[in-house]
Amino acid sequence: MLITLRPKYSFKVPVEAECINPSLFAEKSTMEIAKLQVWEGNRKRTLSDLFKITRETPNPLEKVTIKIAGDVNKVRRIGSKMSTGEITVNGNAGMHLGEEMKGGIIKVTGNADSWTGSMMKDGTIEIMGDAGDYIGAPYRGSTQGMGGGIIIIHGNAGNEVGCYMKTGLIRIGGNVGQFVGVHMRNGTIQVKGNSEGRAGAQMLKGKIVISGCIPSILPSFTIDRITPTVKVDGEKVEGPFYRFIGDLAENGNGKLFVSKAKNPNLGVFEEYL
Amino acid sequence: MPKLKVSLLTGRTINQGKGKEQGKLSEEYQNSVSICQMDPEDIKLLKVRENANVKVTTDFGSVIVKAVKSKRAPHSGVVFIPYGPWASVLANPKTHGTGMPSLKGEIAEIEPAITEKVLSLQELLRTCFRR
Amino acid sequence: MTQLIIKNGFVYDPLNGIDGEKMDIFTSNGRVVEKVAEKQAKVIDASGMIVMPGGVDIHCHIAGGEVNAGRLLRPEDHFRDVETKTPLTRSGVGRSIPSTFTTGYRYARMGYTTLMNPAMAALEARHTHEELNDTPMVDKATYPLLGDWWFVLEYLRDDMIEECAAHVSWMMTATKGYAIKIVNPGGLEAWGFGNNVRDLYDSVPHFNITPEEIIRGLCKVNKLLNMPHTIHVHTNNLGKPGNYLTALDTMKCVENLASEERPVIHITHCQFCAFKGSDWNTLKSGAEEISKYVNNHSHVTLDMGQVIFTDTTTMTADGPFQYILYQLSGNKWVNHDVETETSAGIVPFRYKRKSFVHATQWSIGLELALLVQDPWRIYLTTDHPNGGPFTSYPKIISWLMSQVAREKMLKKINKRARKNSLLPSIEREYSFYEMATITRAGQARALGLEQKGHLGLGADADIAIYNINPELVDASKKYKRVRDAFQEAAFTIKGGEIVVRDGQVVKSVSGKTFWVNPQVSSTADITSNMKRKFREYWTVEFENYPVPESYLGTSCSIPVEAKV
Amino acid sequence: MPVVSNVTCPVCGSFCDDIEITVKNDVIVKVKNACAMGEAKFLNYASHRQTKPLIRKNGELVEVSLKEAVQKAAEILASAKYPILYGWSNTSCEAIRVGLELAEEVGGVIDNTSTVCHGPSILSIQDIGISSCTLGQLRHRADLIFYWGSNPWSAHPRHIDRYTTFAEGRFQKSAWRGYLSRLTGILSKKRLHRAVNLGLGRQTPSPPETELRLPSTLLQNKRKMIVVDVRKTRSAEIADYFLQVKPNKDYELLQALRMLVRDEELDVDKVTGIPVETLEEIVEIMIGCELGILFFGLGLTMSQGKHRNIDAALSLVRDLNRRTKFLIMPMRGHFNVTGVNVVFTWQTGYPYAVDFSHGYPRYNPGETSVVDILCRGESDAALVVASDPVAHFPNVAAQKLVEKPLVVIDPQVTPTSIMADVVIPSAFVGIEVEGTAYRMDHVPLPLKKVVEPPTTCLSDKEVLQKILGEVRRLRRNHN
Repeated sequence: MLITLRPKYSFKVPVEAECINPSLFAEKSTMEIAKLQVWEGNRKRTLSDLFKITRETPNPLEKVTIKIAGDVNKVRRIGSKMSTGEITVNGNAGMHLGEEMKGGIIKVTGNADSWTGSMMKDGTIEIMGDAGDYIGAPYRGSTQGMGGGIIIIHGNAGNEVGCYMKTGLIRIGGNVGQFVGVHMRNGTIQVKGNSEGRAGAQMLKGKIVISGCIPSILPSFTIDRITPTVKVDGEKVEGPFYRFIGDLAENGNGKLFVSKAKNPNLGVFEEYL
Repeated sequence: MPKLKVSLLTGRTINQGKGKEQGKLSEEYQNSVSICQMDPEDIKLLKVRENANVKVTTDFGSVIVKAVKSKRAPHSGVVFIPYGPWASVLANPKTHGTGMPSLKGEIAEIEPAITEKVLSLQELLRTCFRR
Repeated sequence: MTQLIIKNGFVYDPLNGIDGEKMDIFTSNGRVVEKVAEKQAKVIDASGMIVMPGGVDIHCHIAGGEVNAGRLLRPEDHFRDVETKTPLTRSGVGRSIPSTFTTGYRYARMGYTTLMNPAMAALEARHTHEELNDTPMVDKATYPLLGDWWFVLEYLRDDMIEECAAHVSWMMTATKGYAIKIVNPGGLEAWGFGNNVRDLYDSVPHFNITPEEIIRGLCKVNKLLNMPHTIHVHTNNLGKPGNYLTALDTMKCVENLASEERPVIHITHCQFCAFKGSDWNTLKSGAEEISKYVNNHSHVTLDMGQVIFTDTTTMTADGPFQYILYQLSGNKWVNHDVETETSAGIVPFRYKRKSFVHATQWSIGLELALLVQDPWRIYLTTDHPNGGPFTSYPKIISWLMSQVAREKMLKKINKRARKNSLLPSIEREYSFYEMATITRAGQARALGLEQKGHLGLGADADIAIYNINPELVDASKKYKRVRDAFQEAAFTIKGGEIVVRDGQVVKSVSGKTFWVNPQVSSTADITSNMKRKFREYWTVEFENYPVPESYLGTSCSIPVEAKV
Repeated sequence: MPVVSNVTCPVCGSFCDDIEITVKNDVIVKVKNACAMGEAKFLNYASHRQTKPLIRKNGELVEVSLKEAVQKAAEILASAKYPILYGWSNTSCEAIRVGLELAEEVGGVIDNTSTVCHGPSILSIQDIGISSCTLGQLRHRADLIFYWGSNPWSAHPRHIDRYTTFAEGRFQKSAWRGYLSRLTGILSKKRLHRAVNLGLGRQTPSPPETELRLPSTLLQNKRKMIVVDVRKTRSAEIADYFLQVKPNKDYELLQALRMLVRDEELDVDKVTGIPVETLEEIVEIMIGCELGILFFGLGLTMSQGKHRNIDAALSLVRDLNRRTKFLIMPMRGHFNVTGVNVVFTWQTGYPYAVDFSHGYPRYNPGETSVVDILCRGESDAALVVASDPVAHFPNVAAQKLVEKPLVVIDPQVTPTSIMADVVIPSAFVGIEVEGTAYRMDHVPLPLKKVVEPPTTCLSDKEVLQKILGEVRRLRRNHN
């Protein structure tokens, strides 16, 4: 079952649409879907007030796919708590995309905003463009970060990717801001591009792999060895990499892999090996 | 013309604190915040005299302020503009998801602007907001 | 003027000896009266329901510096439990440390109408009162923390009881306080430099006084001032294995100050100081020893401090204890020391059923309530939010009223804790009458609140009506039914007005703030002495310290004739 | 002439409450005990003042009646889909309470100035907690005082004198005398330096900033003060020791100190240019103190790392408690900014950036904070109370604020009020009306009324109540 949502106009104030969720759309008639409640700023609206809704292949037994045709960068919490099915956004998606997601797939052709995959438990999120800050992070004050699933960002991501991450995989095709993997408990983060620094700050366990440049390594990390390759999700990534252990300020035992070739400035650490 | 790449700090000063209590329209206030405290050596590098006007530029805007000698040098490469409308023109609004813009340690360029004048508060507002 | 007739309910009014009698209650102008004319009155049909005085909570952290620091600390506690604004009520957040409005509404929904906020740093009294002003639906009062106040330590060290009493009296008036609160006496002063006291006989660093002397001294002061409530004590060594001995020492040390069978000390959240054993591994319940002592001595009252298996937020003035809790849990930690007076600490905490220690604590609380024979001397609390949020009271009620309910939970807890638990050997089940005693009547009596906790003539018309028929429902078996009934009152009446109906707030009222105003003969002298010391001790000016009466939303002072 | 004593100064977070004010014919003529900022406020608050409400008509602000201004303000707020209500730290808790009710009523986002000062500190407190105290605790007990990225001499001029290094406590004596003798030394060194330059007819470089050898005063068993900052401030000059950190490198320095507190070895021999030996000595002093305090300012919250800088500082202090007693406190700058967090928190559970658009409080700085909302262009109206975002927000954000209908309540004329569509001048709280406010350490204090306000100026609280009433009336009529 494919349901297409087309924004009726360009949204100005924040729109909250937790109801855009394949699990919720399943077993609902088009009329019922149209009446689902969303917020536009402080006004209650229905989904059909904001979107033109069309349903194709009305086989109720088939898995539900929601296609959003158009830019929804102001629409927050798309796919929040979804557990099955698929959402495709042809354009940019707003904050909290796939928050607390438990399964299924979300694909965005454009950019995603901050808190993408926040607290997700399972499923896959794939962003073709860039993403904002706090990818996979928990809510303020909580240590319950990403607890499973995969987030793939083909472009760049902002600060604090994988904050308090517990398990799962985050892949960033481009560059990341500061504090990738901050307070990480476990899990894996792979960055194919550069990091703006402070990678792995206050991490306790887990693995961060940076194939690009990093301005410096935190003083609370210690160099452990040079390794020719590193495994990410079963795949070999060619190095060589400097392997650092930290964050020792937290008595942590996380592993931070940083490309040797791209970071000649880190050569000074070799004398400690 | 000489140009310097510097790190821009903003913050409170006692004169700014006093000035704001005297009223934002007061001359004391405007004089206290339309300045740029610099290392005397940096002022020399710009080939200007103390109290000359300089133009400070960041990725976010540029503004004319008066270069004054810092009393607690050396701190070459670091300049300081007190909080206020002039510093705000230059400020980096990015919050990185924290709500807090980046107001300290921004990269800036500084160059002499002897022929240009420091705008008054009203003039500055008019240029910024066209109102 | 609203008049109400509550018809045909089963009335439980222990202070007047009424035990489930079917009768009508009349209220007029906010008070219980003998009769009102049916024509002018609103009639509530309470047939098949229980009618009780409004609930009284003798110890719940609902307002002030530490509570608010707890709120600030825990956005993750709030965001899944919210209250939406309605035309009648303000919005807010809930869980373990609800915002002020939500606190008021949720208590009222359970039929509670009077709350005692037990820990107020005197220097921050204004803050507590501002929050109490924003806590609707209930009457309230707050206890200033006085056990580590430099004035108290110095006067008691020098054996100047009357001067101490005069100063405490000044403090009651200045902070608009209700009772003398003592937390880990001497330990909080020592915590100023990161230390603690070991037991009742350890000397407080720099002050040459022992915790025992502080407790005895303030107990005497309390009597001299003729305070309506006793001293309200959080014992030394709270939360440490083996501390039941400290608790017993604390009760014993004021034994000879008692007279006429009247209580002179309240040991609060007793569960937390009823630990036997030498470390966490050998932890055992000290409930038997404590209840034995309490059953044989009339000078002590207790409240439970029951633990609930949930995620909650611990907060006490006991700085050193909270630090230990931080070290045990590794959770985030707030500490707040208050100059010349006290300290505070906050640590989020999850009580887990499968944890030996937590499960043992759960058992101890219930054991205390069941082994102390006299329901007039033990009160139902969770030390909200320390043992769990107040919204879990109905659960505790069901455990006390039903052995089956207790057994159901026992099956789920840590094996070793279950094996050690005394609960399987206890058959006692509370009756509705006893339940009314430990949730309102006994607490009101202990607090000396004469208008509260009963439905006699002249009592405040604070009434809770629960939709449960004691003739038809066997609380022992249908404990879930009991729990549901106490969770959402059919009616809550506050000051003669219906404020809750079927668990929903139908009217918002603001409630009064009680404070004790001791009438002493030598106030002038205190002020001059205090002024002199003020600059040395505090960082605020003398004149800016007292909370003026106009500050309280609805001030209700209780004058008492002091003996100094 | 009547003298009003024990007045609380409504300027910075230090809240000196010992100010004496002389009033003549309802005008303040003399101020005693206040610092330069406090005195400036008491003596000059009325000098540039607009006392009548204004509405922008045909591009110009023109005087109108209070009724008209209130009505216009209410219409703007009631019709907005996502209004922001910003400011609050310069007014009383009583006004803030009404502000929250108004925000809830109009379904707006209410945020306060901590969003651009210690907001990051709050975020990290929510992650780590905080080991803190009231200021008197430090006066009596602290023997090691750090000011990190804060310049009390300029921002909180009486702080050192009243609460820390130069204050006299029960267990700690004032370090004033030690400073005086050191000052003599510094002055003579400066004089010598100047003489040398004069004599040689050229400039020799001044001595380096951070002395790598710790001065002997730091090792003595008495009260000491250390300043850590990116530049030598006036506060740094009176400290026993000044530790200079490179801009945006505080996080690295803090993490290094945390390592040393845990007896871990560092791989590097310098951190942000400071030799590890020096850091080791400093950590020794920290562990060896009786009670240490770390005050931190916007130097930490605004520079790169923001809340994570504070995260590291809070963790450092927490960890130090295993070895000694150590406390930490943000140097809250603005008047009642602490109070505004306090009131927000008890009413909504959250200290700032509270979004009421769904009818209940939601909080997520970065999402619900005003600078972000403005930069994304999401708000469609704004109420600014007792604050000047046009002067202090990054220009990009301020422009968005000005583009949409803007209501300002403020006793002062500010860049924000000049740009507004509706201006309602109010009375100065703490001078013309009373109220409650909170010191930086959460101690609540009364604000006094010293003189009468102009007859046309109501308090912020009263103005807000009028707007709230009008909004409710509009809603009723609408339904």
